[in-house]
Amino acid sequence: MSKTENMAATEAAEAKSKGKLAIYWAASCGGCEISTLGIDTKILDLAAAFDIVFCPCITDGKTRDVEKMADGEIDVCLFNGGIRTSENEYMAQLLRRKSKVLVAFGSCATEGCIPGLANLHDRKSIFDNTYQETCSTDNEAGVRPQSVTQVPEGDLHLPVFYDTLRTLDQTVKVDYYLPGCPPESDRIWEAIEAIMAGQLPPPGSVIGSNTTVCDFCNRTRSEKKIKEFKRTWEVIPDPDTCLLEQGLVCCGPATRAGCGCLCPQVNSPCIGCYGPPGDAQDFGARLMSALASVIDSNDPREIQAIIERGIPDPVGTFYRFSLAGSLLRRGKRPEAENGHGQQAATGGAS
Amino acid sequence: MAERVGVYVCHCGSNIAGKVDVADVAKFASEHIKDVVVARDYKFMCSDLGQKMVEEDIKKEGLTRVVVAACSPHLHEKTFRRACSNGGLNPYLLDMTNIREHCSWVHKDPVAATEKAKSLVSASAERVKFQQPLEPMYVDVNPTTLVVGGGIAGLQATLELADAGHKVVLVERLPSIGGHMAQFDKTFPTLDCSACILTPKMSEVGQHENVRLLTYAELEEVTGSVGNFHVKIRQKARKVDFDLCTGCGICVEKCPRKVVDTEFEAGMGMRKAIYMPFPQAVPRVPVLDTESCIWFERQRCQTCEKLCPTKAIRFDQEDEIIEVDVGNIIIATGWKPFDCTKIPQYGYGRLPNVYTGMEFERLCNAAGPTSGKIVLRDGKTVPKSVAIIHCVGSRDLNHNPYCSGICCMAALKFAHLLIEKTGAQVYSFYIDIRTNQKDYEEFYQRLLQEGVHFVRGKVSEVTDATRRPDETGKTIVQCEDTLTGRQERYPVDMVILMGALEPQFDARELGLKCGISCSMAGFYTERHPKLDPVATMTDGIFIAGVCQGPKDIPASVVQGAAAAARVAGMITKGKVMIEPIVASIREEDCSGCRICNNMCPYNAIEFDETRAVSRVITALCKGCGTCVSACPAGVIEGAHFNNSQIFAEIEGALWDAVPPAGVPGESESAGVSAS
Amino acid sequence: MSDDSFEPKIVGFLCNWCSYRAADLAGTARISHAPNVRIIRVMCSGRVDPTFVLKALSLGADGVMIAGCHPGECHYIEQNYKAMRRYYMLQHTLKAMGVEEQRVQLVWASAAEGQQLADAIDKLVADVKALGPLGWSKNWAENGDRIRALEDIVNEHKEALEVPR
Amino acid sequence: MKRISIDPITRLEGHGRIDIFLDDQGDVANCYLQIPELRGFEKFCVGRPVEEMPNLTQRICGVCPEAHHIAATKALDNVFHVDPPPAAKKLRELLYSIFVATDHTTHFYALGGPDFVVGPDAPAAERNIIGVIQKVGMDIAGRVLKMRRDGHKLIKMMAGRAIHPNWGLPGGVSCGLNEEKRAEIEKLGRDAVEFAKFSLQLFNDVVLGNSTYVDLIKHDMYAHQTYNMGTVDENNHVNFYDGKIRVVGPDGKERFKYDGKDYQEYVAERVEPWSYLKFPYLKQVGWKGLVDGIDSGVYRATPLSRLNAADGMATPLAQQEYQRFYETLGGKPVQPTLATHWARLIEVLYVTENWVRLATDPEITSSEYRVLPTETPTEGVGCVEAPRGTLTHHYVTDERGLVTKANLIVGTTNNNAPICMSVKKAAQGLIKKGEVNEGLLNMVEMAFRAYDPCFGCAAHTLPGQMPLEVRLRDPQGNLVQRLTQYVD
Repeated sequence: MSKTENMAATEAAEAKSKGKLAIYWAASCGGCEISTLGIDTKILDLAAAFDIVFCPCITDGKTRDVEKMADGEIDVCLFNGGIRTSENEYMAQLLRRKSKVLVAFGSCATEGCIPGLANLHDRKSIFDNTYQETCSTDNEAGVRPQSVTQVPEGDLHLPVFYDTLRTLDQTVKVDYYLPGCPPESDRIWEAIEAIMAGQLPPPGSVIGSNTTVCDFCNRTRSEKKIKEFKRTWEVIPDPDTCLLEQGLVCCGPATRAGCGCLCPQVNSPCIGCYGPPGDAQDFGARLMSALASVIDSNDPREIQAIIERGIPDPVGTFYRFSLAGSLLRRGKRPEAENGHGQQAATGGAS
Repeated sequence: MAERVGVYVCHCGSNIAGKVDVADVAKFASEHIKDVVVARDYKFMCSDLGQKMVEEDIKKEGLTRVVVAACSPHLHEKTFRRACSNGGLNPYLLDMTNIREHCSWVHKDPVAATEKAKSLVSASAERVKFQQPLEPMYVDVNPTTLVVGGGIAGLQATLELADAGHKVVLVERLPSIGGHMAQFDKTFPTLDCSACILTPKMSEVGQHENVRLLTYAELEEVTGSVGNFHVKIRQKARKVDFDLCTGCGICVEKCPRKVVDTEFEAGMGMRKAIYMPFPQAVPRVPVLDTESCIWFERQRCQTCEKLCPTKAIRFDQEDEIIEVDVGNIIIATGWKPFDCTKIPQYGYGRLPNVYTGMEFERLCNAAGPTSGKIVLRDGKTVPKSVAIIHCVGSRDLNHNPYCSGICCMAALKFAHLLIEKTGAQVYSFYIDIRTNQKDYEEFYQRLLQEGVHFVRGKVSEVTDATRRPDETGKTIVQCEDTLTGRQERYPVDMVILMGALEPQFDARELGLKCGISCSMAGFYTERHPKLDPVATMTDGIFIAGVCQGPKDIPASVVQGAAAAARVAGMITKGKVMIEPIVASIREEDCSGCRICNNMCPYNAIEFDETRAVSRVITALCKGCGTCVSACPAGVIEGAHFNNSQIFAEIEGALWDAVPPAGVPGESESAGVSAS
Repeated sequence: MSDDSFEPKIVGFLCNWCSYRAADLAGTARISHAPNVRIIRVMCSGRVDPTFVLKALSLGADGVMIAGCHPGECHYIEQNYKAMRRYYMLQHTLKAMGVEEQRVQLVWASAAEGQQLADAIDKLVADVKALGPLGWSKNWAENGDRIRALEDIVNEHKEALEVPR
Repeated sequence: MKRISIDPITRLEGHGRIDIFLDDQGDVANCYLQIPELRGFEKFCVGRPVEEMPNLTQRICGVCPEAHHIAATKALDNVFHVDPPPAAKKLRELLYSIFVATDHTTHFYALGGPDFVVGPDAPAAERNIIGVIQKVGMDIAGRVLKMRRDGHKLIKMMAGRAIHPNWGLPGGVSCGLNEEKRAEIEKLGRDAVEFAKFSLQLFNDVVLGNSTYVDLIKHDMYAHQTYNMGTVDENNHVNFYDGKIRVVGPDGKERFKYDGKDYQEYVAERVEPWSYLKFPYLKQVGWKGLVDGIDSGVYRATPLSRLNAADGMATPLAQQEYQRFYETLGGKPVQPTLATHWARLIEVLYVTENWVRLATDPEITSSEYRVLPTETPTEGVGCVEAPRGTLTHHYVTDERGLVTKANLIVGTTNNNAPICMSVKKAAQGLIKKGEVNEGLLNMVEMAFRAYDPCFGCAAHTLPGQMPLEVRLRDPQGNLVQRLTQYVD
């Protein structure tokens, strides 16, 4: 789009009353914001259509202002990131109240994404690992971060780190979902256009296609019979044949379309960052069922051998992005403990 | 708009009410299950009054869904579906849950039973809300029937249908129809000549205007479904022009090459390279066995070709594929005899005077190699003492656990023939004597009179290693007489092994072609062991004779007729209903990953290359739902068992379990909301 | 941990043709067994989607039974083999999640095997009783300091004075 | 004792909160920068197949995913004891150069730039990328956007995705280049060099041309006498993809030079109870707390540090600019933190030149871009220079290649201590008698912004921000005043 057109669009948009937009990141990596910047020159159309009342990444909007807004004053809030700490949850609840439409923006908010794999552990084991076991850590005193620390000058506060990372809709009511890690810039723009045009699907639905990555894959496919699952480093796949048929665990068949089948185009199997399509309930279950179904054996021993050899890490394979949002949400948790360790012991350790 | 659910809890007299507090269950349903507007308990729901109650409520209370908690849906689902229809409700908006077989009859504690009944009702009620009205589909039935197997069962079925005026295609693997019965000499217990009663049926079939007879042919492929099967049959090359051949037999007579006949003569006699298995063979058209023919061995001879008056010999004849369309299929592929060499301690194949039952049948058959004279393999010695060993490969966990049913009677028949023809001493080694049909026991008594020595015990060994002088030149049967408890050695001239009846070697393969399943043993599985013994789980495919399980001639005939009757019924009806419980693919959402493509054993899923989507051929779908759960995208819908229905059922079943933490935001944020 | 007062809640997915009929037969033959299994009928064990099992566990089931015809005897010829493959795949994953494998059991029972099915049910119930309740949803309940931490943040913001520009 | 709480700091990657304690005179008694989040990647990477690491660990940061992707991929080479073919290494370095150019551009124009282009005390509402666009006009804005657009387009073309690529494998990469793609990379590379030159010109005019800014940069309140860390090639020239890690002292003399795999001998991390982020320091110098000087193990790993740690740049134009840099700022080492912005632009010039060099390498289109590993996986370290500092990935696996131990020292983490010190020093310099205003607080923030910190990466935490707030507390710690910035 040319600059002049941009300006035109800007003026046109300014003519009608501007909406209020908030973009917030909780437990995410910032990729969603970068991908949003990827809408490129359309960022000006966006600025024309909306007052960006809150987007800490690129503007200096303040939570205080959000707190002072009337409930529902924000028209649309794109919320990315999972709920990892009390601060994340506070912001989720605040923005839910202040926003007419709350969009779970990106894989983290939608299904937990990679950080959700932390749900295989709890706060204590994560703290012990990060602040003790890691090889370059120097911590003889066994110090752990504290929610409140007394330093000579006074108290210092840290948000509470939860045992379980939760998705946005496990925390507050979500109106729409925009999946992807990160969502492709084009999809983001399409969603924004839909919002601007008020052409939104029924609440609770995902803004995106219902087909899967295979729909956009040019590789030739035939009936599937799998004798062996291969690791990516074990084989140089043929560029024209379905990766799954070559034994690579490609998540494409179970993954919502939207990226345009990018990874298989560079000869890498899809890793499933767009989550399940349509109203599929549990990404991992879909993939498990599909892969198991085409295992080419009826012998229990052989079947187990094929699975155990080829898929040494089932959770990481089937729930890479969706563990927090899955039916089971997390691995079995040991009896809950306070990972902060002895307050007294470490409180003064600074 | 919310559904209006009616829940009916059956007392089944005291069958259910005796254990389950049915009133409490009904109360639970009305108070705790959302959308339940009527919840009643009643003495006998299946009674006319019970059904009327449902009909009335549908009309008066405007029920949109019905749950009946009673016995197994396998017994009364149809009943209550009808009741719903009568009430003006689509029958598929009913769900039946089983609180009798699965609950009141099997649980001791009334409280626990009642609690379980509640869960089952809850599950059913939650499920039924998601059920959708379905319309059964009807297809026309092709009046032609395919019968596979020309043994007595197949012949019976063929004639029943053909005589009733229906076209039949009969396929037989061997050169002639007749099956094993044609090999027998006499049939028990009446001892009438097997051939005499069989051959009339054979020739009748051979000449019947409604029968298309394809011998020396095998089933190649079956596609389609009930009412409209498309069948490919391989007509093996006879090397003889079927139409030109007059059956004069000169070719057979003049053929210089003789070989042992392992098929019909069970290895006891010879046949020519070009042959008819037996004199009364139908059709009377010989088959040239290329394995043994001199021409095919070294391109010489051609005697038959030269001498054939009608020039019917065709050395260059090839197999051909014959395609037929039929509405129903009757499988009557019979059995194969147990390979007695599998039990080496009985010496078969090693000791000259050990025979199989089938060998002995030929031995004493008037049309057999010895013209019915019972002699040892030297061709002259008449046995003075004979041992008949029962249950060889039957009732034996090392081989076949089942009882072959007919061997006892066959053994008695042999004993009688031996005494009659040779006056030999006959020892019959049995585990139990099973003579449980009309006139069988009488036949047993008769043989006791005739002086057969019955020894109760399992033979441990048959050997030629002599220990006592009186054993020289004899075959010794070693056995513990379990009545006297003593180990005995019986020196005899001849030993007959009553081998088991086993499924045809290719029974499973054929089963797969037709889409019917086999038991562990390899006999075809009937739809219901008692109430539906000749139908299979696959509509339009029936089974008759020993392929369904060991049985004697009368039973085989009965099943042949029964199968024919079932088929005739379908033909007269003209249409067949297909349950609407089938899978369907949302093509607009299908990405053509092709995971589902080899999920279906009925090939009901096809891949549309042009549109790159998979599609379910409804007529072929049996509704198992395997593809539904295989689809990685969840775009395959299983009618009447779709995800939302089953999810709801799971939630209902666990109504009393810990609910997972839902969205905490609303409730917990209360303390956080002010700011 | 074993607790005598603990009555496991178990969901059973039984195929219409073999195992469900086996349960019927168990009834007809009055073969008494544990009342803990709540039976859900599916046409074939091949219809059992891992999602069903996960759903049941997440909704509070302590165990799950999947029952079908014997291998090779499937009413739908070979679909129970697919059930078998999925079962092992699911078990592989559940193990990694920390769900004891005895909680989810695959059982073969022909229509004639009422006794075998009843025994299998009793075994499953005994196994799960020995393991104790699963209570999966408790896994993600945060402990008390979650709410406290949220209130801390609120209070900090509340106590702040407003200063005009 | 009064407390000013900046919660959180803005226009950076990730959470940060600054607590400034004022004594009774209202002068700064102490200052803490807290990082309030943690993700535990090192924990949940355990048990995963090691080949997943490039895909998993890059989710630490969506701003510099390629840094994690490439560092993890290099670690995989070592885990599997496989040496990638030359073409593979060149492809990786090419991708990496494109990435660094794009990422540095983003920081200069979107995060750090506004302070200079729009002005440190301009209204908060204008201190952002849109403000920059309005200030410099659509023509220049267009060039900035094109630079980012081209970078992401090429990364997507080469590695699958613009953000979070799926490309790196032990022994190479999953996909190579054909001539058509190569030609486009070269063409856009030449544009990028022009853009880099332009950006330096812009910096020259806007910043160096403005004596106020120059004074600000040179002002001691933004300076620290710390060690400087960076990766250098065999000629001690700055290198982002590979080489040895070199550390020079506050005196500018080389103190350490080592292979990345030996990092444990040189770097250790402290834990403080008031921050989720650890504090790395030079093990052999020792931890003396948050202080600078030759005896304190505190070091910096930033664009500025890389220039200080090297003897020059490997490409001609960048080398010229390198010399001008030191001439202007008075010889090595240059310690003022704000000079980092300039150093960053010099790096942009270097990587864009390198981009063209690699794009025109005849070997770059070779089909030999991958070899299959044959040995049993064991242990491996992979290092690159992330835009924000030296990045180290370290994995130990079992014989099936499942991770048993993982350790990550991320760019910004290196700078945790110096950032805390810079902020403190700035605060001490700026806040007197408890008087504060918005522009002044932004100047405090400029102290860390120069580091382009990515606390998202740093504590493998999840970025997220709250507004800038100043809270004045009385000696009892009661809050007496809370200043809040407003957006009109």
